[in-house]
Amino acid sequence: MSNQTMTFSEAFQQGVREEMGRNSDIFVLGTDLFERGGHFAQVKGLGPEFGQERVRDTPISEAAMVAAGVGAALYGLHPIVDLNFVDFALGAMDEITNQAAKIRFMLGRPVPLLIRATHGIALGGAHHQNSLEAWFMHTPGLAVAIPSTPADVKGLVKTALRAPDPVIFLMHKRLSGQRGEVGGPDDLVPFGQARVARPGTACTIVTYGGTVGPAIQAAETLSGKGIDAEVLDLRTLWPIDLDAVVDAARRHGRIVVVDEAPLVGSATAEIAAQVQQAAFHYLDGPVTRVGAIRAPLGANPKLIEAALPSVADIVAAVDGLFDPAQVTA
Amino acid sequence: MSNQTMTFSEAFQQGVREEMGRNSDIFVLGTDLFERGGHFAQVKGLGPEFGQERVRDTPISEAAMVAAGVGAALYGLHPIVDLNFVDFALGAMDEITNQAAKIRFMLGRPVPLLIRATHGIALGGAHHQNSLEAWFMHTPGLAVAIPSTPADVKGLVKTALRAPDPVIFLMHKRLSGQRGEVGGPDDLVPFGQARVARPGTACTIVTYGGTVGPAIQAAETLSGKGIDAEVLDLRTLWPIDLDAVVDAARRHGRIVVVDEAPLVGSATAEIAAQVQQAAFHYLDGPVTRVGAIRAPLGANPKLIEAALPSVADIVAAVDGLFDPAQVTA
Amino acid sequence: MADDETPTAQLREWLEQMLLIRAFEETAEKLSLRGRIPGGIHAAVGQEAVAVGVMSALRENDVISSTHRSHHHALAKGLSPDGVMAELYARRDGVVGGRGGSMHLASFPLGHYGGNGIVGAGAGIAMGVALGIQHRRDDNVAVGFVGDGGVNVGRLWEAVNLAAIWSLPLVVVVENNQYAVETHVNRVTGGGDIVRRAAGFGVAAERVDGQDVVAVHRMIAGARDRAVSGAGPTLVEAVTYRYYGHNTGEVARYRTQEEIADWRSQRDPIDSARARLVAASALDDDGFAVLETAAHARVEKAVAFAEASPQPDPKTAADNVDAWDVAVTR
Amino acid sequence: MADDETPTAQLREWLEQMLLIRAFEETAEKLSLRGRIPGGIHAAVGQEAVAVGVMSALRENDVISSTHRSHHHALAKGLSPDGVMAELYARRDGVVGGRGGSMHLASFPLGHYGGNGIVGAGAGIAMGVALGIQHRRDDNVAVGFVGDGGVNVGRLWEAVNLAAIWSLPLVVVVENNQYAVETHVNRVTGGGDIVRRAAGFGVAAERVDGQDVVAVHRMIAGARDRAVSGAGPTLVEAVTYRYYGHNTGEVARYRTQEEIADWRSQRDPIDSARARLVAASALDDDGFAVLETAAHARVEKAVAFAEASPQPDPKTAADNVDAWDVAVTR
Ligand SMILES: Cc1ncc(C[n+]2csc(CCOP(=O)(O)OP(=O)(O)O)c2C)c(N)n1
Ligand SMILES: Cc1ncc(C[n+]2csc(CCOP(=O)(O)OP(=O)(O)O)c2C)c(N)n1
Ligand SMILES: [Mg+2]
Ligand SMILES: [Mg+2]
Repeated sequence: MSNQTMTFSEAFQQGVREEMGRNSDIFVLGTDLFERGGHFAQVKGLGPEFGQERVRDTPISEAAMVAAGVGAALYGLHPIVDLNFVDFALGAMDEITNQAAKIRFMLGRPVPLLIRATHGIALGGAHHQNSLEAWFMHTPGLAVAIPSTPADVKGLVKTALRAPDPVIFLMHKRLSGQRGEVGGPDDLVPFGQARVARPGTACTIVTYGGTVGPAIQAAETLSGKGIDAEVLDLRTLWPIDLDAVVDAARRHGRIVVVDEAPLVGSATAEIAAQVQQAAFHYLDGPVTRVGAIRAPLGANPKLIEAALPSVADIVAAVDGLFDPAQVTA
Repeated sequence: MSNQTMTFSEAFQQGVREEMGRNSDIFVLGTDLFERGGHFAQVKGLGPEFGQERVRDTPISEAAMVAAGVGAALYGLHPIVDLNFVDFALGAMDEITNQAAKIRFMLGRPVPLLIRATHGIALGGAHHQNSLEAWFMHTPGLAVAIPSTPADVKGLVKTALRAPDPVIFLMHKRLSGQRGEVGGPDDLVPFGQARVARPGTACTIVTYGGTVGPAIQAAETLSGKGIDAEVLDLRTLWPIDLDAVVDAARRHGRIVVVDEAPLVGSATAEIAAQVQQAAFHYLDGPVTRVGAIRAPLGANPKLIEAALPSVADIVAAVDGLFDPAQVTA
Repeated sequence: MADDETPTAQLREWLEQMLLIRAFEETAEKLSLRGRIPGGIHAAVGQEAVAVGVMSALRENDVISSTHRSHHHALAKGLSPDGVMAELYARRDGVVGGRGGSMHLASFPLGHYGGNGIVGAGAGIAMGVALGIQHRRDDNVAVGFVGDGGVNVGRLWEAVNLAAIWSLPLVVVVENNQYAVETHVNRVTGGGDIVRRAAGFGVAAERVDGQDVVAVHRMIAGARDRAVSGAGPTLVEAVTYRYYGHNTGEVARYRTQEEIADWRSQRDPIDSARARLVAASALDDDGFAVLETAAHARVEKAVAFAEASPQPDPKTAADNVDAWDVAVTR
Repeated sequence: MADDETPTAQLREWLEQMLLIRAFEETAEKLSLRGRIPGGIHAAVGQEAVAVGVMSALRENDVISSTHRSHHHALAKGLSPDGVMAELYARRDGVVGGRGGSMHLASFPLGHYGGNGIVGAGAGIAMGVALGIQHRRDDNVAVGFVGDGGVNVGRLWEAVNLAAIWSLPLVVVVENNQYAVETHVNRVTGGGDIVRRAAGFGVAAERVDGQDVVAVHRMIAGARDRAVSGAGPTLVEAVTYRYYGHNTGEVARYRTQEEIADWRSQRDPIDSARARLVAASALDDDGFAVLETAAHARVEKAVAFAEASPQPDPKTAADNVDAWDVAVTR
């Protein structure tokens, strides 16, 4: 870990800049990148530095943007397609799912392609608040990285840009400005390796991306009540570090899984289902999930807040696992 | 139940015909419907009967097909958009997810729209074998119907065509020609109500659509070994009859969940996660999932067979729950 | 008469509407900068004549489906400034109860079928509405709005093609304000001619000066007649300009201050409507000041309304997603 | 010389290739009807001149990306009939090991980047390849195939637009065989003119008789030159016809037997190439019979190869999905 402190977006910039420097096959395309540096400043400065061929502005054509990435990747390049908001991936789902994800399996040719998008709940109305990570996780052939710290942004994007396969790289809106230290040019963060975001011995809160912060807050609250909760940050949903979760279940038998997607069919379901199957006899209570209600998220902040899991919800879920009434019901 | 026997496709035809007869706002659009009756004969005969305005052939424009359905539904009609294969929904995901699913919540106007597609694994290469039901299930605002018998096809499509909200209606390729009795003009099958496809007392195999048949076969095999397995056909993934599953868990404590989607992130995860949470102390073993491997499905039948859950896999999963070595591990 | 055909009373009304939109947008931008509007806005200052020209040519039951930059459409379609401002505030008395926000204004009774957060999607929905209209054999038309950036979304052309082959009563209005965020239309639009592109799909296609409310009105009135007569859809490219940034608080480096000043001083839609009325001796400076003051007063009232409107009840966050928990009716 | 410019030797070679494709497709259709080909096929009988005309104008390192109806492309691009037939059988010795099947033939070393099950998608990938070529400053071109049905997929036009604004070395070949399944092109194509539609996106666009192998060759050679010179993409509409049903065993009610008979008897690409060679005294009936017999023999060998090829090992069903289980390299 170098001692440089920077924002989430700057960490992305730096990781991409370093990799573009060492590999001329890497280029990035998307809307409003060259001048503006993207809507979250995620590639700010790269335009002037690498020129218009390597930081390529596109029209609003998400399907063709991803198709461009797939074709160029097959030709031997390593494109970064910046979709801006993940919601706009909905206009390119065939290119992502049928083409990028399947070509290696079907035709034997890897597709080194990074698809970056800002995701997560903030504001702006229901069309800009989709949580699609469970879809991507369900798609064989796609890797899904969802960092929660600047260090992981940089380390994961570097790994992605040295990998031969398509990666969906999601950065939470609310984390864009979050600051932290990042690693040096050779510090890669591996995919499929969870990170202990807060150590703890009594139970484990498993989460990723935008809910790592709230989970840590919940753990602080719980520690005030004498419950020492671990927070595990998955960092990638595929490959997924199930071993770390199962191991936690074996250690203390209490697992809570949290994200901010609508609960029904979210990534928390897969994790809960796997853990209870792999560690059934170690569990002192059900693997407990915390997520959003089944509803679109509108414009009103109070309605959004009501729909999303709160720190209190996470605390309550953990509490439930220590409630003798519930656990011995 | 009337005594008419017909195929899956004919049951769809009949249900739609009856509803089109009683409601002139219903019409169907899609490719190759009028003459051919659709690639699975699902609307065969309706063209000549109702005319080109109510059985409307479209170009290959899936996004606009769904947009046409959304707009016409908002204007007060009840369109059926026939996407042919569910894979082609990938070209209309914004229209389905951001528009059809969310408008009622956001703008207060219901979107009575039926989107029909053939789904499920058969043959034809990886682009024609996507299992997308978990995606739709994860999308607030969408209902998902996946019948396994001609009676349910007819009864569910009639319910869908009297409902005010968007329904994704998926019919498994391998069931297209399956015959069975269907109900009369007033026999509606409710959404959110599972059906006991085979009674049993020792454990429950929960499934839907194309894997109901294999589950019943597995139950027959198990009955030869003295295990009396119930098979529960969910019929709709949303709304979902979790009560029926939790009730089964309470009765006998052994649940196996089966579908043919890639296991990671499939609908089985949601069901397993919910049941272990709702009935933890009733379970004699983990809720056990059976699904496909994490891989696209190619052209070769042997590879497909190897990737999919077999009857033997289902039997093994149930056996595992009765294996003292495993259950008391 | 302000000119050969447009009665001054009508032009005056359009001027009033444009002034209302201008005052509304200028105010909304300020409120947004002050953090009153969750999520910010896309102001349409400069584009008033498009909205007013289009809506003035429509009948009450005609339907529009709109975009992310859409307050002007909503106000011109007759939605109350109170309800629109309250919706920007995402409050309970907003036109859709605070669930939509700036990009998702709607009023089905008034024929406004919603803004859209997805570029191009609104025009697709309008095409579907046109299909519904044709199915019912109604005399209405559907109007779908899209920006110059939206003409590079492939799905738009699927919708235009369907409208063409089915002769749907659809009018697509492309508000070509020259930029999609910071991207100039000429940089990303192959062929450089939106009208020609549209003609290739078999729709009638025409370009109009989007800063001239009378010209827009006439163009749309013609397209409406054609649509209602069964002769099919029209795509109208309205050439216009946005004076403000793409969204709240944007710092624009992609265009010069001169360019903005040129449009504002040479081609302002309000100035030109005013000049016409003055030339026809139907308005003087005092009269104009009265109209401007009235517009601002109306907007101030809307702000007060929005500020006073309560938040939606958090308990309703999961309400009205679907009706599957209730018995199936109809 | 068969005519002013095409050497007879070259035309003879093209005739041989067309005969190979015809024999291959006729045989494959029969095998498919007999259940030997899992999932069936889309035969390109009648469309041979498009594939041979296009590929003959390409260089070795040029790339194609294709469609669901694509055996003719693969064979003309130089893939071995053995490997192609074995792939139709989905066997281990198929060009992609039996994982692709009829719609997913590919050979990256030979510049065939894959068929496609999704209408329109192959052209998008070709556009991306063209971007890669431009990025590397290579002298190659990418060719994307699409059918007449594909011109109503909006995403195609997004790709065409990107190619236009970036002057990519792309050639889009629209095989207009008049039908998408049972839907005639004129029923669903607004404007009724694919070339005009393309021109609206700023690409060079031309129509060619797809039954005339020499005309196709020349047109593509010109488009290739333009692409390599940096002058940008071309869309070529090749007017052609499929003699067989859309897919294996289709019973066609949407066109008359006379229509098919007319195309077969008046405009067959093999007949006309043969007639030219005969006219140039470079071929006689016996000579033609020799070529035809050779083509059939080659296909019979391919069938034997496919029949003898083993099934892929079921244990490999989850192999080569991604490399995340192995250490990150490069
Ligand atoms: C499909 C999609 N892609 C990207 C965006 C992000 N975005 C919002 S507005 C906008 C620019 C739209 O430009 P234009 O259509 O010209 O409309 P204008 O903003 O000029 O009114 C973009 C890129 C989006 N909302 N939807
Ligand atoms: C996006 C999409 N929609 C629908 C289909 C189903 N489908 C397969 S081929 C075909 C017709 C294609 O027609 P055309 O493009 O003219 O090619 P042709 O079959 O004539 O070669 C259709 C509708 C598909 N494969 N992909
Ligand atoms: Mg614009
Ligand atoms: Mg065709």
